[in-house]
Amino acid sequence: MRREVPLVLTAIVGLTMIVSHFIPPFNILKDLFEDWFFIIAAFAIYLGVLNLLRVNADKLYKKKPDAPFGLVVILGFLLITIPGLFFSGGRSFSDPGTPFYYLYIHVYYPLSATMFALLAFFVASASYRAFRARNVEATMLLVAAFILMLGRVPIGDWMTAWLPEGYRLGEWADWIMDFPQTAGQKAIMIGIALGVVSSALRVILGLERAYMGGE
Amino acid sequence: MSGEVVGVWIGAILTLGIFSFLYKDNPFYKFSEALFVGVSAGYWFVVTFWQYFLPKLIDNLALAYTVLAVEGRIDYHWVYILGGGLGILMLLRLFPSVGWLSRWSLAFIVGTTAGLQFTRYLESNGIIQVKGTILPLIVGGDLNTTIGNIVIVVGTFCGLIYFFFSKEHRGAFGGAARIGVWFLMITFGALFGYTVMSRMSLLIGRMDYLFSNWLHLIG
Amino acid sequence: MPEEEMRRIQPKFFRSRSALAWLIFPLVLLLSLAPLSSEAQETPGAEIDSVRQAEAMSPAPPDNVQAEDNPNDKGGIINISWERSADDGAGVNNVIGYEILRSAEMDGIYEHIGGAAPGATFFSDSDVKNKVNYFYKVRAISRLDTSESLPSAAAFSRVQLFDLSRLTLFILAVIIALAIFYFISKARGGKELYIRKIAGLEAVDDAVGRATEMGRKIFYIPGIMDMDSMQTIAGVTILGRVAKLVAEYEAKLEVPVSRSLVMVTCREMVKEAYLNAGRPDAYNDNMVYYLTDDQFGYAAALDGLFLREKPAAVFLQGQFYAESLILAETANSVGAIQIAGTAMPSQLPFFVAACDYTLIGEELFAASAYLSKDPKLLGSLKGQDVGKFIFLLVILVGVVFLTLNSVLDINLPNLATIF
Amino acid sequence: MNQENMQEEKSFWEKLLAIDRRIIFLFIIVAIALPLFFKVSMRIPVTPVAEGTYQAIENLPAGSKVLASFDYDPGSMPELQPMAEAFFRHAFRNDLKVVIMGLWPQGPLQANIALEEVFQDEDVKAKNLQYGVDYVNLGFTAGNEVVIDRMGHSFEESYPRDGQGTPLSEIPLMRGVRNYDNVDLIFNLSAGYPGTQEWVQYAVDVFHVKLAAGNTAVQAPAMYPYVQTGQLSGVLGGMKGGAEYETLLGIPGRAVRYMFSQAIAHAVICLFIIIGNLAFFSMRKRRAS
Repeated sequence: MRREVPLVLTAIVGLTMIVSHFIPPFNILKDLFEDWFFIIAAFAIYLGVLNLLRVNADKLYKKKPDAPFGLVVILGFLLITIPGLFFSGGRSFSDPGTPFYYLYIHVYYPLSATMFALLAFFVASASYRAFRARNVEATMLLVAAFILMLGRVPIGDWMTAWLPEGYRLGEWADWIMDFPQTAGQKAIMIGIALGVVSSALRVILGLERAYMGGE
Repeated sequence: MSGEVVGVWIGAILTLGIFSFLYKDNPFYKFSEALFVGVSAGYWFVVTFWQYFLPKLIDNLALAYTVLAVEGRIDYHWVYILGGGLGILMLLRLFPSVGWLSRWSLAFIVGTTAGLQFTRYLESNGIIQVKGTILPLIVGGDLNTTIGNIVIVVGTFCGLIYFFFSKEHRGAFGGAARIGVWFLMITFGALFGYTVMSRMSLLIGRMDYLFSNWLHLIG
Repeated sequence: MPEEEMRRIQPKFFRSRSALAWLIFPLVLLLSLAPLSSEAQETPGAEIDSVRQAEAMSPAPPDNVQAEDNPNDKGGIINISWERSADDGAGVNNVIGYEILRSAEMDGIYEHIGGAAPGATFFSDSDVKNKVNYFYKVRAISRLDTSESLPSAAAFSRVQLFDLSRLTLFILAVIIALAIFYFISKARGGKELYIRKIAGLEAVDDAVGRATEMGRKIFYIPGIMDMDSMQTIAGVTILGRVAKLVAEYEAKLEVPVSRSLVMVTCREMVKEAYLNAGRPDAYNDNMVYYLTDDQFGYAAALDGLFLREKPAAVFLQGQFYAESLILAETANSVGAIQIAGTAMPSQLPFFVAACDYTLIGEELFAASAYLSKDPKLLGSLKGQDVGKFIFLLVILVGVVFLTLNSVLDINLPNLATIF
Repeated sequence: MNQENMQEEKSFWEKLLAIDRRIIFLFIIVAIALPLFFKVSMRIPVTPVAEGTYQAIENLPAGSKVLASFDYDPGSMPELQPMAEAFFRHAFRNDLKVVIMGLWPQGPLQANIALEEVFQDEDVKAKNLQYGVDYVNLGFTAGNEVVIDRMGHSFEESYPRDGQGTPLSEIPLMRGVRNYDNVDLIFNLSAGYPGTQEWVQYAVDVFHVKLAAGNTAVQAPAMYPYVQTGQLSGVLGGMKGGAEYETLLGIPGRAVRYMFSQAIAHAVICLFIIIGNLAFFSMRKRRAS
C-alpha cells in the first residue's frame, strides 16, 4: 500500500495526461484529474505554511537559541492572516484600502523587494574578486557580457560614437542577443526538453522514485 | 494620510533592516528576515483561502449539495470531495505515523505534471525549436539574413553536438563540439550581462524607495 | 465607483464582509447559492442596445458565414467564420463589433451566444452538444444600427478518435520512449554503454591531489535543494567518486549541507566510498553535517567556513540559486580550486566565470550516470542521445534542402512544414 | 630597482584585491544612488524584441480583449512594475478590454497597484473606466501550468469568480469569453516559474493564441528562441525593456528615469571586472616569473 498505490496513481494520471493529448476522448478523464490536481495543489501550499509554523513553534518549545526569531515568524504570519481573513472585506480582501492591502504595501513589499536587492551587492563584489578571464571560454563569456552590459545602456553607444550609425555597441548587443545567443539558448532548450521527456517517462513508469523521499 | 506616512516609515525601517546584513549578520537583519518569512507565508495562506478554497472547493461542494437538496439528483460537483480528500491526505505529512499517506496525493501532483510536461516540452521546446532552425543558409541579396541564418543554424547544431554524450569529441565532431561551446559561452555571457542588469535594477528600485518615498529627497 | 457597481450585481450572500461571517453562516451560503444551479438567461447585447438608435443606417451585413466542427478534439466546439462587413474599418457606419447568434433550426429563433471585436472574422462556440445541428448568423453592429448575415449551413461537432495534427509529436514520443527502454534494458543486462569524457570530472583527481599536497581541506557542497531534485541526486552521486579519491589520497573532506535528508544520504555515500577505498576506519559521521535550511543563512555559514578553513578545493555540484555567487566568490578569494556543476541556466554564467571547471547542464547528469553506472540513468542518457540524433539529422537535411532550393531554384520539400 | 618595483606592484594589487567587501558595497550604493538625483534625459534605443511586444498590442483594434497574466511578486517590482503601468496606459489609450489574472498569488495585487497608479492619469480618468466592463481582475488560482491548460477549455473552470467574488457569468466583460478563442492577445509579465515559458507551452502551442511578454532581465534571454520561431510576439527585458516600452508609448515614466543609474551601475561593474582581471593577470605573471 505504501509503495504500490502511489506508483500506480502516478502511472495512471501521467499516462492519461499524455494519451489525452493524442486521443481527444480521454480529455474527459484528464479534466477530472485536473480538477483534483487544483485542490491538491492548494493543499500543498497549506502544507508548506503549516510546516513552517510547526518548525518555528518547535524552536520556541525547545528553547533553541534562535527561538525569538521563530516567534517573529509566527507573529508575522498572524500579523497578515488575521486582518486578511477577518477584517479586509471578505472576498475583495486585496482591494486598495483594506488592511490587508496596507500590510502588503508597507510590510511584505519592502521586505520582499529588499531581499532580492541584496543580490546587487553580491554581484558587484563577485565581479571585483571572482570573475576572471582564466581560459578561452571564460574570456568569451566576459567579452559577450561586456558588450551587453555596455550596449544595453547608452554608455555603449557613447563609447562607440566614432563608428558609423548601425554599427555601434547597442547594435552589437542586439545582434548577439538575436543570433548567437538565440542559437545557444536553442541548443540548451532542446537538450533540456529531451531531459524532461526522459525524466517524465521514468517518473510515470515508476523507475524514478526520488520524489517520494528517496528509494 | 498619516497611515501612509507611518507605512512608509515601517517599510523604510524594514528595508534598512535587510540591508544591515551587508555590514554583517545581526539581530536586526534576522528580525526582518524572520518577519519576511512569516508575512509571506501568511500572504499565501490568505490568498489561497479567498481565491482558492472558497470558490473552488467550498462553493463547488455547496453547489453539489444544493442540487441534491433542491432537485434531488447527484451532481458532477461531488467529485470535488475526492479532490478534497486527496488534499487532506497531503496535510497528513505533518504527522509522522500516517505521513506515508501523503504520497498518494504527491503521486497525483507528480503524475499530472510529468504527463503534461512530457508532450509540452517535446513539442514547444523540442520540435518547434528544431523546425525554427531549418533555415536556408543562403538568402539571395540579403546579407544580414544570410549571416543571421548561418549563425542560428551552426550555433544550434554545434551546441547540440556538445550535449551529445555517445561519441568522443574528436576530429570534425570534436571541432563542432568546440564551436558549440563557444556559442554556449556567448549565451552565458548574455545571461551574465542580463543578470547583472536585473540585480542592479532591483537595487535602483530600493534606493529610489528610500530617497523618494521615505526621505522625499527626490521630487 | 466600479466597486459599488459590482457589489450591486453580486448576489446578496457574496457581500458578506469577513471570513467570520462565512464560517458562522454556512447554511446561508448553501441556500443563496441555489439560483446559480439553473443558469440565468443572458440578455443579448444589453450594453450595445443602449447606444442603438431607431432611425439609423444599417452597416453592410457580414457575408459568407461558415460553421464547422473544430477538428481534432473531443467534440463540443464549432468554429464560425465570416467575411467582414464592408463597413468594418471606416465610414459613418463603421462597425464597432459583431454578435454571434445561434439557432437549432434555420428559420428558428436565433439567440446571442457571444461577441467579437471589429476586424474579427472568427468565433468559436464551445457550448454545443455533439451530433446536434446548429445554424449561425453574424450580426454587424455600428453605432447606430445592426444588420444580420444570412444563416450558415447546418454544422455539428463530433468526437475525433485521434488528433492527426499531433502525429509527428506522437511518432517522435514513441521513438524516444522506445529508445530509452531499449537502452535501460541493455544496461540492466550488463552491457557497457559508452559515455564521452567529461572535462570537469577529469579535473577531480588534480584537485584532490593538490589538497593532499597542501594538507588543506576539501569542501563538497551538493546544492541547496532536497533529495527530490534530480540535480541534488547527481551531486550526491559525484560526491561518491570524490569521497573515494579523498579516502585513497588520505585527504580531508567536509560536506556541509542544507537539508537533513541530504545529510543522511551523503553520509551513506561517503561511508560507502571509504569502505570501497579500503579505509572504513578513516570515516566518521562528522564529515557530513547540517547547517541550516535557510538560503542566505546557509550561504553566510559557508562563507565563514571557507574563510576560516581556507580549503584547497571546493566542489559545488547540484542545484544552486542566487547564493552561487557568494560561494564562488569566497572560495575564489581564499585561493581554492573550484569545480562546479549545475543545470540552472541562470547560475551557470557565474560558475563558468568564477570556477576552474564547470559541468554545464546535462554534463552534470551525464557525469552522475557515468559514475553511478545506474542503468536507468545511463539508458535515459542514451535514449536522449537518440532524440538529439534525430533532431540533428532533421536540421541537417532540412537546411540542405532549403539552401539548395534557394541556390539552385529547385523545389525540394521543406522539412519545417512536414516535420 | 626593477625588482623593487615588482615587489611594490605585487603588494599594490594584492592589497587592492583584498579590500574589505563592504567598501565595494559602498561604491555600488553611491553609483546607484547619486545618479537618481540628476535628471538626465537619455536616448533609449529600442530593441527589435521590445518593438514586437509593443506592436502586438498596438495592432489590436479598439474593443479587443487582452488577457493579462501577472506572474511575479514584489521581489521583481522595479523591473516589471513599469511595464505593468505602461501596459495599462497603452491598453486604455487604445480602448482595449483587459482581463487580469495571476498564476502567482501576488500577481493580481501587483496589477491593482499598477492600476491605482495609472488611474491618476488625466487621460485615463477621462475615459471613466468601469470595473467589470473595461477591465476585470480574476485574481489568483493555484495549479501553475495546469491552470493555463485548463483555461483552454474554459476560463470559468479555473476562475469561477473574479478576485472580488463575483461569478464570471455576472461580469459584462466576461460575457462571451469562454476560452482563449475569445481573447485577442495574452500579455504576460513573468519573473520565473510559472511564466512565459509555460504560457508558450500550454496556451500558444496548443490553442494557437497570440502571446506578448515582459520578463525580468534574468529570464529574458531564454525567451529569444520563442521569438525567433514566432511562438512569442516579443519580449520586454527587465527595467531597460520597461524603458523601451515607455519610449515607444511616448509616455516616459519611472523606468526611463532610472536608466541613468542603470548605466552608471553597469559601467562600475565593468570597471570592477577590469580591475579584478588586471590584478589577476599581473599576479599570475609574477608567480610565473
